[in-house]
Amino acid sequence: MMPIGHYLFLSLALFLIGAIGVITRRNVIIVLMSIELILNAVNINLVAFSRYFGDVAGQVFALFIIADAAAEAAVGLGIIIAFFRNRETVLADEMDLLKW
Amino acid sequence: MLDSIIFYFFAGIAVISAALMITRRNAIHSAVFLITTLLATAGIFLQLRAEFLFISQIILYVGGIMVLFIFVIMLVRLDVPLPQIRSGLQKWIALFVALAVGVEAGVVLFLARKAPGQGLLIPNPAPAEKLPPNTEELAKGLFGAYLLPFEIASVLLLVAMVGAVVMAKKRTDAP
Amino acid sequence: MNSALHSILVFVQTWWVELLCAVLIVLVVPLIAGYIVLVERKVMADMQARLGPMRVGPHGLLQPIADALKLLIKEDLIPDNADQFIFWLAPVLSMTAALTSMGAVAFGPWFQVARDINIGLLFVVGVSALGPFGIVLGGWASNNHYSIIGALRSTAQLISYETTAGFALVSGFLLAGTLNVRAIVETQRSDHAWYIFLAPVGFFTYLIASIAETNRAPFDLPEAESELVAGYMTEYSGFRWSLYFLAEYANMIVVASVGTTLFLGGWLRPFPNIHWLGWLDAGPTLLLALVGAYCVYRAGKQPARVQSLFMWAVALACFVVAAIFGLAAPFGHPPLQFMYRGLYGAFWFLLKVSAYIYLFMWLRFTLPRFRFDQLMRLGWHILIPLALINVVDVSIALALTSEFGLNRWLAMFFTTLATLGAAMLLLRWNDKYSAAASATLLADSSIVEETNAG
Amino acid sequence: MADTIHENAAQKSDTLFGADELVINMGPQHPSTHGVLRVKLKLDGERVVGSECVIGYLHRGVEKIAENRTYQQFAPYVDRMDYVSAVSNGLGYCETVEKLLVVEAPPRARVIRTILTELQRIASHLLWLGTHALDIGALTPLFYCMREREEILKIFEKYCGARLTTHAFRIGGLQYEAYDTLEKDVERFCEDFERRIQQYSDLLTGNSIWIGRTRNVGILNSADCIALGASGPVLRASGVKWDVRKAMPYAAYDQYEFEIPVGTRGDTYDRYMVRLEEMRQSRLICLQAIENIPAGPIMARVGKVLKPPVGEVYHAIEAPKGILGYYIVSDGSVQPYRVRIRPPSFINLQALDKMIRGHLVTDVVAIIGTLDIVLGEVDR
Repeated sequence: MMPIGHYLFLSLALFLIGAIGVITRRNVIIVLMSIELILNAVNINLVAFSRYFGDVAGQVFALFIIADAAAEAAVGLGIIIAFFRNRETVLADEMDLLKW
Repeated sequence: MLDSIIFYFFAGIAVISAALMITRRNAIHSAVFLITTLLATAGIFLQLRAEFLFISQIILYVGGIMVLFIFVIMLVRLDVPLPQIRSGLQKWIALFVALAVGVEAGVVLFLARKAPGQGLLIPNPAPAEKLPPNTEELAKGLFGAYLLPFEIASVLLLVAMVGAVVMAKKRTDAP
Repeated sequence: MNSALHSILVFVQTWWVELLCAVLIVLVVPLIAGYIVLVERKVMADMQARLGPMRVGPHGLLQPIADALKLLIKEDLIPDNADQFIFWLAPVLSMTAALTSMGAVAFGPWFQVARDINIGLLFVVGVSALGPFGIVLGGWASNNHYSIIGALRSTAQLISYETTAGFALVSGFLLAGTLNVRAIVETQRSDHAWYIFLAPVGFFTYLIASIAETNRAPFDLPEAESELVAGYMTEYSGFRWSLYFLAEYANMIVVASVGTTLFLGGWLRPFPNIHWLGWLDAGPTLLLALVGAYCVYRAGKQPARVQSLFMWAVALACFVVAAIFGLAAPFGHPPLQFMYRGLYGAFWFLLKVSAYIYLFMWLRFTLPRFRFDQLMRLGWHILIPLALINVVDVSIALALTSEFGLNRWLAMFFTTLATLGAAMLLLRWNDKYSAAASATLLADSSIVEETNAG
Repeated sequence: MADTIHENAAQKSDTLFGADELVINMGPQHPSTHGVLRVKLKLDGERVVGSECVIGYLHRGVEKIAENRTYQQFAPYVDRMDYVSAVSNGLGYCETVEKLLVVEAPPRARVIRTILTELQRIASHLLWLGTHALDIGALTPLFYCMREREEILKIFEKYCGARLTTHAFRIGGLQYEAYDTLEKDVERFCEDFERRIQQYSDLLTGNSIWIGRTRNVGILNSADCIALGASGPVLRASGVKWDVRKAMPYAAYDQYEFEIPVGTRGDTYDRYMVRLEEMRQSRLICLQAIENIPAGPIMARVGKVLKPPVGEVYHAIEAPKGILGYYIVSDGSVQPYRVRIRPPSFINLQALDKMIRGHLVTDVVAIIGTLDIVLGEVDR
């Protein structure tokens, strides 16, 4: 069995890539996808710890995170559709109104 | 040994396609690479003997959420490449910050690895053959100790569903 | 490096049976899919008062091979404005998902690739849920309006009906109390009942949802040839097209296998616990011998020498295999008998799967196609609520049985009645709703007319 | 029509997600446009918000050809208009020229003409039913319909040697005497046919998917029908009891009893029911006709060279698809001065845009199918 550090490094890498995506991209959908990636990176940590500590709680929380990701995606995409309908753009820096 | 081959295989795929995902200009390509990352992560879950999570990752994340993403990308016609990277300066700052955080966390992890018991407690995992059936274990956790969070999560999903419908519904009175 | 090689070697040594099964699946499934196409054409021809393919080989038996060759040597076309990468990826994705999901299907007691994963059937369902990506991405990458409409339709359809199929399966899982494929089948043996009899509503909702999931008529809207030319496959030709085609048929096998395993008793013969019906075990042998005899009978009537030779060869093969199994069953050595058990299980399993697929074909040639809104209404207004109610009812029945010691059949009977009552209500409500919906549709169209009038 | 499309593009707020409309080209090579019809559809999602028909891909200039042919020479050309009901086309043309010549075909010829024309009506409706069902996704009725149509085509073949473009009639009567077993063949077909119609009906009429796909789809009410000049089953399905066979009887129709089936709502389902019933009525006409085929000559006395008097004439018959009219102007020479044909498909096709507005793409094929158009006739 490999040391747990491998999983933590992988998770870190994915987390950072996701973070870079969130910061650099203008397209809101890709920003949303980067957030999904970050959540996913967290899941790897949770599952790895769950395996190494022999406690199922980590996996339970990973499931919760997947549920949360689903909720976030649904609402996020709903907002994007609503926004696109009104402003015809999905670029983050053009979303400069707090109302429509 | 086989374990680590599998791990490196999936980890490599995950990192490479994640990097591709945030660099593609076309949103659909990004989505495809995110799917690849998620599938590779599912493979890592399997390697960690989290079978139920493996399949929920595939069914929920890949089969559900990502289909939704692609659906929306097609609906709002985002599939045309846009000038999507922000100004050069921001890119460099982001890279720098990310690298800094990465190096910092990496150093912590590395040191922790060096000194077990002090930085990071790393017990020896149980061998794969002796694990209890994963699905049953998870169910016991989910419907036993974590019943309340489970119910809250279901309410959260319900709220999200209603919210999404309200958001995306075609308004008749809007300008 | 050496140790890596070594561990791979150990892996192969430990898992060679499974690896063999996997290779067999990858090699044989395309062939079987080809022959399902032939059978479909023959069945269709029979229902439509004609003969079907007759030219290639006796009774068109070699037609699938000829078709495959034709498709393989066709020019590989990629439209100019297509997205090359995804255009390439999409059919591969569809095919991979279909074949991978077969990994956990048990074709008989020993023919299964992934035996011990405890997510079992969920793996099959989950991995085959990746198939839609192939369709959606293929439709998008083609850069064709028909394709993209087909792709969008299929996304919506597959998401909706996968939900239904999932809930329908849950009712079966509740009865079995496990997800493991072998355990599900063995529970049905020890329960003395196929689950179709305990959860009929679950089975039929799954049946409908599985037709929709495989994009078969009357739910074949994503590729509706009379509306969208070929839907998402419009721009595909040659080998890529055949990949889609194979994926569709492989998916049919997958959904039929899932239905068979969970509701139709998997590889168990009818009445598996009644011993005087043991002669049914000889079924495969007898059937093979009969096929051989028929081939001998037909061999003399073939117009060409090659054809009659072919018939003789088939007959000979049938007889040899039949003889081996006929002898193996009573006094073969244990390994041979073990093989026989496996094959005879596979026989019943494949028989049930074939019946399931035949039902698909039958429906396809009988029913017209749904319209998209009707399809969605059927899915969301009837099937999903029905499947949900069924899950609740099955759980109630189980609770009644385990907590209050009620007879299981009685409990199931009453809850099924309750579910059917709910179904009636749903249908009635839906009829009202659909009348209102078509009224609004017409009202909308009059608005459109007015705005366009100027 | 181009104007409406431009206007539509302006009002973006009306469409789903505010995106531009999708314009798709249905045809000229599309599996269910019945030949080479091209329909440009403007879609909002899958909803049709505008359409434009493009025709002419099969234009052969039939009317112009007529001006350079003698009257007899032109007769085979009309078979090529509505090529699935060539006999009816021929009947219309021959009767028009007879009217111009002021001759009448002998009674025996008229009865045989009636029989063949009614058989042709059944054949045309069968082909329509099969392809219409195929458009809606039912595969099997097509082959059943083809099976029965084959019987009719065999009768045609026995009678005149041709199956499709028969050129069965001549100006002034018939060229061929009825073959010996014509009555028996027709009778056998008709006896069998009642059961066969029941088969199609079993497959489709009560099927809830079929009803869902056709009820309230493509409604055309009687006022619109009359305004657009629609005729045939399209008109009758909207409740107007107008059939040239009853209103202005030609051939031998005045001798036979038959009903004119009408619909009530004018939707696709009604048109289906009307056509199904028309097949039954045609069968009855055939049965009545073969009971008593008068003896006598089959050809009126017309010369070898036809020189009609100067003048003009219009004559219409009830072809399977609607009113088929011929307008012929004669300048006294052996060739017509001008021939104008009123093809039912062409006129009925006008209703397409009105019928598909607001429906889904899926319904468009059902509506094109229900109009029963033949592009050979639309484009001429």
